[in-house]
Amino acid sequence: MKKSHRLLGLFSNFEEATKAIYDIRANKVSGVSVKDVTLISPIEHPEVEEALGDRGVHVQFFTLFGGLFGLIGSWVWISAAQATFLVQPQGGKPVVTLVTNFVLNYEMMILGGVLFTLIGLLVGARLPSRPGTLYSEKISLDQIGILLEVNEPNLAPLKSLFHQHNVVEIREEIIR
Amino acid sequence: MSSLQNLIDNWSQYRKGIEQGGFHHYEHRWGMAIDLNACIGCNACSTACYAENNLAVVGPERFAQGHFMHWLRVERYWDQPDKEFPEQGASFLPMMCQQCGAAPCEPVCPVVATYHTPDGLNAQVYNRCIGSRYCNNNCPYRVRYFNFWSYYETSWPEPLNMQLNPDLTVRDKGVMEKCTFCVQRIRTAKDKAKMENRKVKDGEFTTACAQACPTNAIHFGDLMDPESQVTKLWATHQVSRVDEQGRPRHEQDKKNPDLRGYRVLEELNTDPSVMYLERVRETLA
Amino acid sequence: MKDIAIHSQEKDIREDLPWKQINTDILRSLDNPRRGYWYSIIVCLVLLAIGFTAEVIQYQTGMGMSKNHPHMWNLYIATFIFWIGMSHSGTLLSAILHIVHADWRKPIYRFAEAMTTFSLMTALLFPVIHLGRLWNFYWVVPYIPSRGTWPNFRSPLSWDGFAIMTYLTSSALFLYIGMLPDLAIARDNTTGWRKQLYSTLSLGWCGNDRQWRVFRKAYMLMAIFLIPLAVSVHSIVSSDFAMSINPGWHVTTFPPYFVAGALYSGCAAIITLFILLRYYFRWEEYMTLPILEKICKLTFAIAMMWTYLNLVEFASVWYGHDVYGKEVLWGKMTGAYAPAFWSMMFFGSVLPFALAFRSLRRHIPTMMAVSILLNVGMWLERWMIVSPTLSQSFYPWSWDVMWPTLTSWAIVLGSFGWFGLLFLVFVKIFPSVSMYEVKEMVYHRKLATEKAAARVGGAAPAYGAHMKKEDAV
Amino acid sequence: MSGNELNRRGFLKLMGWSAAGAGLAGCDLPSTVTLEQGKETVLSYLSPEEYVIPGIGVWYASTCMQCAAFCGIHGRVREGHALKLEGNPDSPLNRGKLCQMGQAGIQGHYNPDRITQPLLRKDGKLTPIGWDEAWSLIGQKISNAPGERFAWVTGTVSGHQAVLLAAHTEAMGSKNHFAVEVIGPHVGRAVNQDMLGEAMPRLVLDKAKLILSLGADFLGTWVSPTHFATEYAKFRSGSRGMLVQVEPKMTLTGGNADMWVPIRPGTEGVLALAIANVLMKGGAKVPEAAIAAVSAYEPAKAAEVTGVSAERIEKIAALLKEHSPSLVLAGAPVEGHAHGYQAAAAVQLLNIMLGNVGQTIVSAGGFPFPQLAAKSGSTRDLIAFADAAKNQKLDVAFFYGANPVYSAPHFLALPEALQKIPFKVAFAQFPDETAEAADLVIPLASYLEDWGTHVAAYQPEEAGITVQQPLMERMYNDTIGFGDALLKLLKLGKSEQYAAWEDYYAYLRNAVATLPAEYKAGAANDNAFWDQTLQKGVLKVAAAAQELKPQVPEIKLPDVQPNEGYPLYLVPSTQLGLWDGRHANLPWLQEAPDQISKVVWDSWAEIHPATAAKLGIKEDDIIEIASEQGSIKVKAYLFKGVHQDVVAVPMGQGHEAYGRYAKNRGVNVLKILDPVIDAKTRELALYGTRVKLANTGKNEPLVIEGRGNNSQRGRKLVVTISADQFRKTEGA
Repeated sequence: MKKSHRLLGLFSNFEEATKAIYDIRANKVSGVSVKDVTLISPIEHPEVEEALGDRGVHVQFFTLFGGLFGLIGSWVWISAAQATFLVQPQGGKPVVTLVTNFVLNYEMMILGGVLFTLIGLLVGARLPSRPGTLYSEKISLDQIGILLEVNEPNLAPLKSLFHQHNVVEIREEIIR
Repeated sequence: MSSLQNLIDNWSQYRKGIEQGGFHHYEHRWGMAIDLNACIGCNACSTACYAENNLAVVGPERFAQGHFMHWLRVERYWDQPDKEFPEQGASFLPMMCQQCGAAPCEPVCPVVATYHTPDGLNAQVYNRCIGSRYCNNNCPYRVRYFNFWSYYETSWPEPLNMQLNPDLTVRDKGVMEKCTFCVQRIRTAKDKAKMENRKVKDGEFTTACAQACPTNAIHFGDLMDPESQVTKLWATHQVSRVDEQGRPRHEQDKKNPDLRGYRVLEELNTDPSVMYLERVRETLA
Repeated sequence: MKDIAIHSQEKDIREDLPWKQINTDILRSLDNPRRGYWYSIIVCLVLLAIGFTAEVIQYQTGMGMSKNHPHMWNLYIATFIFWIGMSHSGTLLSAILHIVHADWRKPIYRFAEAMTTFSLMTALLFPVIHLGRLWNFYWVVPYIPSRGTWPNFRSPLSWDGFAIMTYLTSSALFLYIGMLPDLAIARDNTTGWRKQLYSTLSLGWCGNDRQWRVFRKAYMLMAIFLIPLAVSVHSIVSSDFAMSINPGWHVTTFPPYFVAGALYSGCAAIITLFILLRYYFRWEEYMTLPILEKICKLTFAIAMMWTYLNLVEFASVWYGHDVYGKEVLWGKMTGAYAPAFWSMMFFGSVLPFALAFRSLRRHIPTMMAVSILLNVGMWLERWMIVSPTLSQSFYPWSWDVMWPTLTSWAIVLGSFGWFGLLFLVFVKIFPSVSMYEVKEMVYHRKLATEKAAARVGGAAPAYGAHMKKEDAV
Repeated sequence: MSGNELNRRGFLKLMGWSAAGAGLAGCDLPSTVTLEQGKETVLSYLSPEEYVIPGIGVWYASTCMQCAAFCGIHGRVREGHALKLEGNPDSPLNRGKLCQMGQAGIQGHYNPDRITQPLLRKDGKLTPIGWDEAWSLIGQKISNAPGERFAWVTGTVSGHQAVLLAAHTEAMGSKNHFAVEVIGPHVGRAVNQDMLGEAMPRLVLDKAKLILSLGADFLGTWVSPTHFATEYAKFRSGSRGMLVQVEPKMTLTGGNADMWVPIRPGTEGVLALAIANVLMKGGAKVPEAAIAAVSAYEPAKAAEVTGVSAERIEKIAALLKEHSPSLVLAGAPVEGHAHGYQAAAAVQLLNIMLGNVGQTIVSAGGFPFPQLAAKSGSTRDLIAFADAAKNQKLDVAFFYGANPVYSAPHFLALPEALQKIPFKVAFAQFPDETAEAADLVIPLASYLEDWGTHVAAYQPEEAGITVQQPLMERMYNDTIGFGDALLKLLKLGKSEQYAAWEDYYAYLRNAVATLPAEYKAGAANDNAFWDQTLQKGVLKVAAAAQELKPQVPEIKLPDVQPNEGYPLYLVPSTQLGLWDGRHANLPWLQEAPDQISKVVWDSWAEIHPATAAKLGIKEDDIIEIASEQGSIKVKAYLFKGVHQDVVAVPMGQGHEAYGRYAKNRGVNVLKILDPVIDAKTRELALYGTRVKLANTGKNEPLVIEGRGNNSQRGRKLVVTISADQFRKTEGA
């Protein structure tokens, strides 16, 4: 069922922000679950993210695929190319020179891996996107934001929860 | 897809290296035998090569830089450094592209401008050459020559250019070139043989150098033709490119070590198509 | 004694560095560097102009301008290897240090990676410049052929093509991705066209937990890929030589030897640029002496590794009964190239001992000089790999000593101009110190010290020490 | 362009004739060319000749004129261009082979510096004029010149040119025909004539078991190099003859010797006598006349004089004794001294003592057409001409095929002498020094554009007349063949009997047609015979075999006088390439490394390292070589292949004219020769010059091929085995 409001609390104290999330997790506010929480932070923040609980990442599968694709694809491509481009076996070497081809396959594996990792990143992180209207420069400076989508009734209790954890600023908007 | 099919079909063939006799089935295998007992170092061969193959005359300044173009050079060594006089004369060695069976120059070319022809020659494709010069670096005999300049601008002032052999090109700057065993003569002979539908006969043509050589030191012919003079010479001196299994043969395999046949820098396993016969000198007090 | 005591507690970076200041300090590099910066730009432009002119002349008249038989390769290829080498530290070190969580990397890895990318772009020029018919260089690229002609996949030169393109792509991506959060910061703190630029480049990064999580993983994966890649790239470059049959080139130790050399010159270059940036942008706060010391120590270690591999190479030639190889080695040591060879040995193996002395390590001007000399030595090394072998290969008749011509020197100089220009423009447009990671560094170190303090009974402050009171409104 | 069109047509017409005479000796694809087609009469050129097929090379036989050996050649012609010269297999001289000078002949033909029109000296400058003017001028000049004040100065001439030339000289009422040739066995011919009764007996190299050559560079520059090279191959195969070379400077032949012995110049005769002495002790019979001379030279004494150790001398004698028949040759170093004749005689004596005469030296037989035989050039004629000019004995001089101004040493003061000849005409192909000095220059066709017949001075087993036919249409319409020029001159001279022939071609056809029947075996008619002759390129003539009757003159050798002021001997060495300088304008030969020193595009002075060390000379130092006659500055080349008392400088460079490739390059060593002349033959003693060296302190690197290394550095490049092993495995 669709939420009506989007709420962003800015904290400059990381411990407090973490506590706030733990409170949400503990259902201090009815109807607001930790799953709705989006943490926005200026730096990588493993210890705060712990509070959000386990959220999966799937980049590595892209990488794996990319690597394999590069490896096998290039092997087929190069060998087939050699087989069709029949200048004679040079220097007494075979037409299809596996040993040397492997060098190239190795490179192509890495290239594939890297490129697909990039794709994985873009897909997984939903990039490119827009920061959103609630986004504040302060976040890229030194404040942590907690973003939630809630319904009218849960708004007030949530704010008060934020205030308990001395929030610096609260921004909100109505989703339509 | 078709190429993939091709790959699968001929897999075993395409995996044959020279050790397994190679993928290629030769039509001819042009080769030479050069008798250093007969060679007098007179340089006729080299000049004949200039005349036949449109070799550029570079002039003293560029010659000094090493930018000369003689595909066939007659080297002259002094072998008695300790003696007060060179009492046994000089050692002359006509050195041209050895048309190696396992040529180090071939695999290193990034664009396959140098490759192995069905005649067993190392062909140099001027049009394809981009001048990376890797081939020359990898040639142990240093018999490849690079066009450092646009020689045609200076080497054949009118009307000298009228002498240029129309059967082959004049090379421009930036490409590698080398002895071709007078491939244009080979072509003509093969075409002629084809017209008269027969095989090319031994001695019906020869390279410019061999033709000029006053002492017949240079013999040219088809090593695939059992009747050819060259084949016989190779056989007599127990030098051969490959053994029964088609694997490269080495000098060590000579049964009679007294025989004069050898190939220069053979230990590098380049399998040259040119056999030299050792120089001979009296042993005098 | 006393000062040592002080030094011993000296930190890599001030831990009470306010985050706001970090932003402003770093972002300052985008608008007002010292005058020295502009002088450097001019120098680079001049060099580039010289090199370009030389190249035009060479293009018109032919390779005779720069080479002679039997020296089919010389300065260009040597310089090519040199630049490839330069490219090696940046990304490779940054990747390794990232994996092992060595956080002192954070203030310096960005420009190091930039260095990688640009020196690669410089290196790429040389194989092309050195072609006899460079207007056909694209024939090496395996584009779908119209006449069934492919490049020669057997040729180490075409491996170079593959390897370098891969490396360039990957390290450029690594650099870019690592920069995303900073681009976002830049976006939030600029106006006008710059804001446009940064918001496009930052792909609308907002730093939510999903982005950070994926980012962390992807970045790590790339780092993992980059390490073998970097190693493979220089091994492949080394195979241009190792795969040939020439005495002095056909050496099994070449791949590791090249890699070591690469790391070496790379680290030296990092020191140079470190000092330059520190000066250009007044970044004493970030590019601190302790970090410089760390790089110096690393460089020293690698220098010793390089020296060792050198000795191994000589030894293996010495013990093997390879006449040709021995002759080349002996020629190097005693022949026409001896001066170059011995100064390479000096700069490469003796000079680095300067890095072993603390007082020298901390003396900026000395380090500047040393780092540059080290790279001179490494350049000589490359030259000593290429030329002596060619001058004394298998065939005595074609032995010849070759000295580079003015043209080739000019083009080599030009390449330095080109690299310098690219790098300087980069540091002016992009934050060349990673702001977000410096923040992390400061933050985590702070926490660490607090923990330590707490253990000895100090009271932890009420709120995040990373911010001054007045910032909290 | 249209002009060229006409040339092409003209060319086809010409070829029409010669192919109507089927002058072609073969072609790339003979299936497209048959004699039948050739036999047809000339066609209208609206329909081109069928045998001129674009892209198909056709071979025509002709004669090489690069030196006086007159080898037979085949020229490849395609689309009307001569492209490549090869040896003519039918020629008994070179048997299908061709030396590098022959190969380079084509560059003389296409040379960018050829003279393309008549030139007249107007106020000091040679300026183009028309033919009519030229001929009328010649006509008037020679008509009012008294016969004996007219002279021809030529190189070696033979065949029908020689006939016409003689005719013209005679018609002029003159006896002055100076044939100038620097390189050649001038003295040797005289010696042979006196001792064997034949100037040019035939040498049977392959029959000899040992060749002792005293400076005779028979592989390089002696008599008929290509011929001897082919013979040498036989000599070295099978049981493999031994080659011992004794000379002051290593020649190409020396480079191939089994034993190379350096000797003090001018003492070769002594060596010969010493060897004879040893042989005599060994019981060999010595002709009366020589006994005194022979017994005068004990090996020990000879050793002092020659610098060749007594052991060596005895060794050589022993070898000669073991290996019979042998062959002893005397080359330029032997002849080139005031006592050259005596020395050469001493050498010939050895042959007589060893019984080689009749074995390895046999009669060439009398040539059936003496009027065609070669008039071999000599340096005596050069001197004679210089004197004649100096003493104002000449009003008109015609030059052809010789370059006396370049060849004449300073002491002959030829340039000044020439000033005293009022009217000098050069029949020349190139603006060489002599042409530059002439008042009128008649532009000649190249030998590949001209008709002619030639008879080599040295005739091999089957004597023959080699025929020269044009390989292609003239490059320049305003050039004239030498034969045509001679005819024209004769006609100017109102010699009626020549009016019959419109051109030299017609004259030649007639001459060949009028040959005695026995030569025309197998030919249906004169035309057919003409066809055969052109096709073969050589006309075999049976030479009446004779017996050589050796006789020995009295031999007296002077003692060598040391010369304090000028301690060293100058050896003006010769080279298969630039020859006496006539080929310096051929780029291929300039760029072809000297066989021994591998220097290109330059002159150099070969000095023994020991001597150089004494004089403080290093390689590439520019040194001054001074004789009493003058000095030259030349780069030093340290070389162990010269005697310590010798400095050797090759002939050929140092031209002051002669086109872009030759001009101002190197030095002309001939200029500083001392006025030493062989007492008996009046030949210039080329090797008799004494010099001193001074280091100028400057140096400049010589351009040397393979400067990198002269040693094999332990690589297995050229392997040498012993002759015994060779005989064991391959000996016949």
